[in-house]
Amino acid sequence: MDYLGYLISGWGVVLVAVAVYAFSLLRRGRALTARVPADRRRWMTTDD
Amino acid sequence: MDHAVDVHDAVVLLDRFPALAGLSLKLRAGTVTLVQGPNGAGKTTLLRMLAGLAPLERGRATVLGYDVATEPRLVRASVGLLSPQTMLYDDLTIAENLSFWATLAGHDDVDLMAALERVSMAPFADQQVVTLSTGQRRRAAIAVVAIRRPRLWLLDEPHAGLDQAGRDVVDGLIEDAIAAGATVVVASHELDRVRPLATHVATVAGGIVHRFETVNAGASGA
Amino acid sequence: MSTALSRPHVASTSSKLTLVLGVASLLGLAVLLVFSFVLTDPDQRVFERGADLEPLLTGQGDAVRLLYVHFPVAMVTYIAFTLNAIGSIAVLWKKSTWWDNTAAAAAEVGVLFCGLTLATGSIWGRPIWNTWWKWGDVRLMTTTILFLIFIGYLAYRRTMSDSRVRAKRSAVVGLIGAINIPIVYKSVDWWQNRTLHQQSTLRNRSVEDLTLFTMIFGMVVFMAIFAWLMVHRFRIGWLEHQTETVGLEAAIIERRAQTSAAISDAVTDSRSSAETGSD
Amino acid sequence: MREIWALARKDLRIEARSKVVATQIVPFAMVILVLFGLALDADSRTLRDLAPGLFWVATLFASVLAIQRSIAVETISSTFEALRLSGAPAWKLFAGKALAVAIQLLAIEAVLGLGIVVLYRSSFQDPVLIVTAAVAATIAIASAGSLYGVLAVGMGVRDTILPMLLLPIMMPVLVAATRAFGDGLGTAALNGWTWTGLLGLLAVVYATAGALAYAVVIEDT
Repeated sequence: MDYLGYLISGWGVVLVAVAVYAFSLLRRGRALTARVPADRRRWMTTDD
Repeated sequence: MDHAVDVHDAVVLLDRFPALAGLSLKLRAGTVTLVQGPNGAGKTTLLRMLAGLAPLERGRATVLGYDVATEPRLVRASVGLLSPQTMLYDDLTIAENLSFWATLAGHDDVDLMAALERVSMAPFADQQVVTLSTGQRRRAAIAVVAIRRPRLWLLDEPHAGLDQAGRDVVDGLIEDAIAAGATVVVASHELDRVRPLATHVATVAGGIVHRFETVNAGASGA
Repeated sequence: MSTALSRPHVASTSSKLTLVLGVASLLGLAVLLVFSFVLTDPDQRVFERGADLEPLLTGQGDAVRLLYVHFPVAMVTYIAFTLNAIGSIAVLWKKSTWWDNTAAAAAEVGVLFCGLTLATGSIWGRPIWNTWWKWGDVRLMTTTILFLIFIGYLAYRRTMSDSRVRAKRSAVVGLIGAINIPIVYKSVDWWQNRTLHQQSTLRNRSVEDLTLFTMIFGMVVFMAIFAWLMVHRFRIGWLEHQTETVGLEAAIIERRAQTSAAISDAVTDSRSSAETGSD
Repeated sequence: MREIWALARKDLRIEARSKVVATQIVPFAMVILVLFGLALDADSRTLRDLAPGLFWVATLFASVLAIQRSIAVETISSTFEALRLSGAPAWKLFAGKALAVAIQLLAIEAVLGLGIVVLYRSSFQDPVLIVTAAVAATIAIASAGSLYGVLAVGMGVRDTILPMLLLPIMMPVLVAATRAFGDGLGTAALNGWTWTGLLGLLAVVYATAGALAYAVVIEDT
């Protein structure tokens, strides 16, 4: 396959960046969830 | 309208700090209310909220019949806030400052020299603010509030930084305001100075009105 | 991400919805990789020079496999920033916390994907255009400016702690950023009056069915990934909002509790202040 | 209209007395021109060709300072609060502040124009085009800048955010103004009036956006 280095770096940067961001979101979410009482954790609700 | 000020359960935040923590207050038109309390009680925030400058996190407030949350511009245009900051441009003269604020408030017709006379600042009209003393700047600031002809006066520590003559000027101004039928709220540590003029005393602590008493009711509408 | 998803009993921003989305995304990604690298052929079309065709004489060969990720990532970028604009309008219109949260989440995810769009585009450009970067290419320039504008937007959000002020002001910044995009596009278009980008690849009849399918399938997969990220990021914003309000309740109670304590000192305190005549 | 003029006149009067723009920002803009000359290590022909772009980059950097000064005028003695209290409509406050910034920017540009003639040997081959383009671009910069300037005002440290908000947005202005000057200075063979038209459109867009959005900051409690 031609351009293999470009292909790996192109796909690689996307997959790695998205995975890192996804894990960081999960980490942030875990840390924050612990600080909010269970009755306020209803997902996808509006509070206006 | 019956009440010049009607505040119910107001919460106002300074960043995340509840400077007002569910404060309620009703003031009739034409009254003079002394707001007293320790430093950090929320006096300044109360006055700023009444001026339409501090957003309500919770509760409601009407000032002169306008809702502070939905009609802040009308509130601001009808009140006169004298704050510890002089709100004057240092590089302009007293007269230029006064005429600028009069134009912005839509009061081009005001006699600026008369307003300066009232605070004994007429001789300094053409001096730049930067050349004046603290006391002189405060007097000029008072004149700026006066030319707005506010229906609600919000005076935050009006006597601070003034000499005896300056304090008399402030008192004279409060009397003028009462005579013109305006409502006055004075936040002050100088109880002796304001008490004789006040019709009501509101004691603020911990972001709420702790005690509200009527004193000297006869002075109202004098 | 699967480890976290498989343990929903741990208190987290995960839910059944994100579990399904996450698993679907991972499966989709695996299938997309197979399509992109195994099932599709290298681009070996031969073009004849013509007014309506690219000046390319031959196809891109295997480099086309980069477009299977570049194209979906770019789509997600534009969808994210569109969502940010919609959220900004809703905030200014209705002062909605929900939309502010959505706008913030979309901007953050959007900046990530915008950066990836630029990176993959650049990596594709090196073998095909023979350069990492081409000044004057309309879409490259527009995307770069978009990236910079929204980095500024995210930085601006961080400068404000009052959530209400932050919502309104950042809505203004986001909207003006959005208004700029067509202007930037048009001005760069005039600037160089040329573009190196693939003009309407999808509409080109010579694109193979399988290539087309892989492109569209990639879009679907990345939309699922985008949705997963958005839901989690939204919930983080939501939780932050909740910690603020929880903190507020406590702060109000604490402040009011000080009242009676403060008032006993207050009388003496204010009297002594009166004597010194200072605040 | 009186409020707008009063506000602009006030800012210009303060500048006439404090001379911050004259003694700090204008020299700063000139320093940029000199720095470009040194950094590019170029013969005069190259500098002449690059003059339109260098002129507008210098103007944009100087405009960030001019806008920060315009905001500082209102924050030194809390007069920004007084402006909010004045009861004047937000769009008039915006127009007044932006007008003063625009006039000061035009003065800076006039000096920079002289600078590129002397330092880069530019020649004004179409003065009408140059002045028209400069005025349109300046209105666009002053409008967007005044809006972002006020968005960066308030509690906390936000002064450093202004360039990052303003400069990316100014990219179309930079491109269009550089092109228009390229024609006006005779360094590029293109129709500068088309670009001036775009600048006019940008001026209208940013002025309108600023007038509408200023209220979010001013009238918000």
